[in-house]
Amino acid sequence: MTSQEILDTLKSLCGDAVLDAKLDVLQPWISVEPLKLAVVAKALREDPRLDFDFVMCMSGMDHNNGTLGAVYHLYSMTQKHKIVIKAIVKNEDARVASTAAIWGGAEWHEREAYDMFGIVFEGHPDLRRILLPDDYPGHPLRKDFVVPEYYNGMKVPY
Amino acid sequence: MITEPRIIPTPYVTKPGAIRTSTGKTIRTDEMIINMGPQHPSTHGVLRLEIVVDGEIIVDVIPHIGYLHRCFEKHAEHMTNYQQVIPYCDRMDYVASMNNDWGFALAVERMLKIEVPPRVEYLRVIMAELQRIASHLVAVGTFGIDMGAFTPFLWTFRDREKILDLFEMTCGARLLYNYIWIGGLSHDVPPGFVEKAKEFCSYFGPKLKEFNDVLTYNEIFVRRTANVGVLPPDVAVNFACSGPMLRGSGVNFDLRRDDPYGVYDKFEWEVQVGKGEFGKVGDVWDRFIVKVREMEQSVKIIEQAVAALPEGNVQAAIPKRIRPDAGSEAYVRTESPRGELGFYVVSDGSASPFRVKARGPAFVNLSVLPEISRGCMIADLVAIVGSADIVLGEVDR
Amino acid sequence: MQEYLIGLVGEPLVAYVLMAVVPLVFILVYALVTLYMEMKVAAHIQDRVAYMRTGWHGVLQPFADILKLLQKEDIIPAQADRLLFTAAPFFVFVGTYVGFAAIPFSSGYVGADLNLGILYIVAVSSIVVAGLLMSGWASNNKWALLGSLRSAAQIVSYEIPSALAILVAVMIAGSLNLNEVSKFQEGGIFNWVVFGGPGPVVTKLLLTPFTLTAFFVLLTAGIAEANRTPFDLPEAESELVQGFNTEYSGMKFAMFYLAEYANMFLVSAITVCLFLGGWQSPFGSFMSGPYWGAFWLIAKGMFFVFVQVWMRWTLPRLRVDQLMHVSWKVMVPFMFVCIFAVGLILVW
Amino acid sequence: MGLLDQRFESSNVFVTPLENVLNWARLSSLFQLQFGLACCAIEMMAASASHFDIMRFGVIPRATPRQVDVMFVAGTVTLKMASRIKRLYDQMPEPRYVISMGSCANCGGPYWEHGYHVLKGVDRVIPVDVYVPGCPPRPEALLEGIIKLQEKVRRETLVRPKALA
Repeated sequence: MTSQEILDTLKSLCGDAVLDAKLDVLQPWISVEPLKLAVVAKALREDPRLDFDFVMCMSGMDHNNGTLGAVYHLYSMTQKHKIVIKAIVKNEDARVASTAAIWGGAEWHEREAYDMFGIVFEGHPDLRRILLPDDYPGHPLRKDFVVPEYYNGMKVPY
Repeated sequence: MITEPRIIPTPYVTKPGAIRTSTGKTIRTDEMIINMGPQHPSTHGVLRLEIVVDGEIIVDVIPHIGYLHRCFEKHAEHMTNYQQVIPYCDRMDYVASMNNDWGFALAVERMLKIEVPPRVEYLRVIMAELQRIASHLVAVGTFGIDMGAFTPFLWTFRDREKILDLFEMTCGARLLYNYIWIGGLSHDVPPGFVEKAKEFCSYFGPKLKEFNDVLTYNEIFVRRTANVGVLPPDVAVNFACSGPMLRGSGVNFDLRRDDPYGVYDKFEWEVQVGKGEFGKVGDVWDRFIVKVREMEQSVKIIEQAVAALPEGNVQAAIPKRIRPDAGSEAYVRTESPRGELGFYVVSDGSASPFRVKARGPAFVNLSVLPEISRGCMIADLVAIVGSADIVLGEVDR
Repeated sequence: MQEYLIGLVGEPLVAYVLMAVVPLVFILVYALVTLYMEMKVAAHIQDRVAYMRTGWHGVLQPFADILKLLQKEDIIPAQADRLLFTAAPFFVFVGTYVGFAAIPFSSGYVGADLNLGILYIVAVSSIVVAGLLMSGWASNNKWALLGSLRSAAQIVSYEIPSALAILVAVMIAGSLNLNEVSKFQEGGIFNWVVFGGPGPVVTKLLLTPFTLTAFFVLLTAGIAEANRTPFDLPEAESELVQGFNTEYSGMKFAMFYLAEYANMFLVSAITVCLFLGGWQSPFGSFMSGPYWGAFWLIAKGMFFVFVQVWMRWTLPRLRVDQLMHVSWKVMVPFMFVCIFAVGLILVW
Repeated sequence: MGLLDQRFESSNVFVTPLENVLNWARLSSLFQLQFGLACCAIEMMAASASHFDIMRFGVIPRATPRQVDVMFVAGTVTLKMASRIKRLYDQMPEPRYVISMGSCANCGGPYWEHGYHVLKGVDRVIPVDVYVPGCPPRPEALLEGIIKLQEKVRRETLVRPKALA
């Protein structure tokens, strides 16, 4: 399927969730409503024409303009097509619906995005920090992150 | 004064169980939580597994990672140019540096739409395949240690030294090379490289047979690994497993063939999949044998690539200051020895990347561990972790 | 030798102590040699050289190891059971050491010439199990606990096939005294129990398949009792860190090490005494006598120690359930068949 | 504290040979904690493999900290790992030594500037005897580090320091 067909199919399945799309770039992407991401994911996974069963990558983003993003790179092992799904949220209300129940592979990626950017994935089964210690201050990949001077009595900066 | 970190307990409550004896009495048993790692001989680095066991049977596994989180993505954002990110890619998956360099370089090249000269493509394939053999040698060797056989590990490291010699004569480094650059290579291979590479190919075949004799087809080894940690294909795809982990489950998927990059389409080689020769498809032995057979295939590719190595430049014409267009982004995936290695690079038009996300194959492959290790024994867990071939540098980045 | 010593020193008690010291000295010397040998054999299997810096080709390395372990701080973990923690290594070592009492090193020397020698060895080696359980429990470490439980299960299970295999030799030799069993196998290599013992050729030919089986079972079960690869589950490094000795440091750890090496020789010596002629020369009366006897027993014993080392650096390790499977479902039925057949042949 | 350490008030004709023998034993039998952190761990494994064979120096890997003499801190020490390393060090019996292998363990290495989760040098949590530079150090460099450590051990004394007398 071409990306235009994917967009059309997705719109027909859950048109109210699709916000924006850009198809004339290197890797076409579709932007969706953050809190309806789970619905979109279910459609993408279960519709036999789309059949996106493989989460290549899921990244958090800080756009440095007061918004955060969750970017899903999806691939279909059967249909051999790719698409990028973006969910953009405000810094102060960073809530995205979790897709961990649909794609097992997204579970740890979402934990990582929570750890690094503070994006809360609603409905995630086990949303704890994954890489950093539980009591680490702040979310380090946010652009406004300041390195703490001390962590548990250990000096952090050089 | 260094204080202990505050830890949020994992959401697991041990449940009392009961064993019914032959006389009809019940004996109450308790589950026990054991911490395996971060310092444990078979966690391959600093992985910590919180395992809940009932006797020797594993009830649940909770992996804790991040003991080697070295802030790769933060460093990538703060470098003054794209080229400076490459050494950090080296250090990400330190057992397969060449493949990591290639992954990042390819991502930036796709963003800039650069075509690299043919000699570069061939040399990259040669380096990547040599690195794949070296990486798989570490994987199968340390897996031998996990199974209690120490000698195969030393044999594989002996053969790995031959590959490291080749790398050393190329770029002077043994482990972290910084050899594959954006738009080309740091420099050409030295004279005599081709002969030595051919010599290695002919040296390696008999050694691999020797290794198979002592470990792969050993009766004890086969019994330890067959039917253990079976990963069904649908679970493997759902958890986005890749590389030998996915192919071991019988899914015929290799990015070198299915999402082509480099010049892999010019060579004769086959994708190896697990066939369940001694047990169910997708068991530990299948994942192991896929790695061993991939080494044979890599030797085949190297032989062909060395024979067809074209002359020419080793650096494409690239702008002095690499500045992809603002807002342009690329997710490029390559087949590292552990599986799908992806780099998601976003540019804001400046000379340094706006965001780099590395998708480590080992990170994703590890996330399936709790699914496949429930109900097995502690010794099996060690086998499963070993067969997943994790490199903590890449899991934690 | 006992009478000679009593005559020499006059006092029986001193003579007994001297008698008892002989195996101890032997164990210490043997452990040093085997420590060195193990690493060098391993190195040759693995294409390297191992110890090179202490003396000629590193021959002084075992001394350095022991001297260093002597200097190490002796740690008892805060939450450990101090009494049991301290006692455990001694139990393990003593359990092995007392087994040496009944081994006839030559026709002239046997520590205690017991009528029930082999039965005594089988009995006292159970003390080792108690020691291992104590070490695992007292360490208050989960890996140690798992390791000690594994080793208890393993040793108890493998005592059954080994006892049955011993029974085969005992039936043929007609004695439980190891010295008597050794004497019984006089007259060269083909009179050894492994080839059916001295007797008519037909009996020998009929017995040989069963005695060979019993011999291999005894050797394998012995390796399992000594916790060596492929049965080294109690201290399985890649699974249980160091198993039961995880929390032990310094000399207490050295005691475990010593006991392991002593046990390796003990199981080899039992096998040799029962099946391979003990101190008998393989060439009949040529090169025999009390001194040659000691040479032959130690040489044969060391050969099987070497075999254990060789196996350790070649084979992977079994899993717990497979270990139990081998003992209960393979070895024990095989041995029952052997005993039955041997009994039948002997009666006939 | 090991046996006899600092038990003598002054050096004399008996103490010196004893010192020599005991130090010889210590330096030629250095059991190593089998424990790697990052890239350097691969070079550490290469050093213990056939080609470089660290066992020539009497270095044997042991899996438990209770039985080791020397810990190679081979790789980047992160904040999450630092407290674990300190605990491992505390579990080692005296006399104990630490070799810091690689730039990361020495000073943070390439992660010194933006490493928000990297400890800039393991010597901020445990004392280090020998620093081996390199990123990663070659196995030969690690062997050199062991020789340096042996030189250090050779100079150790059983005599109590003057300040403590």
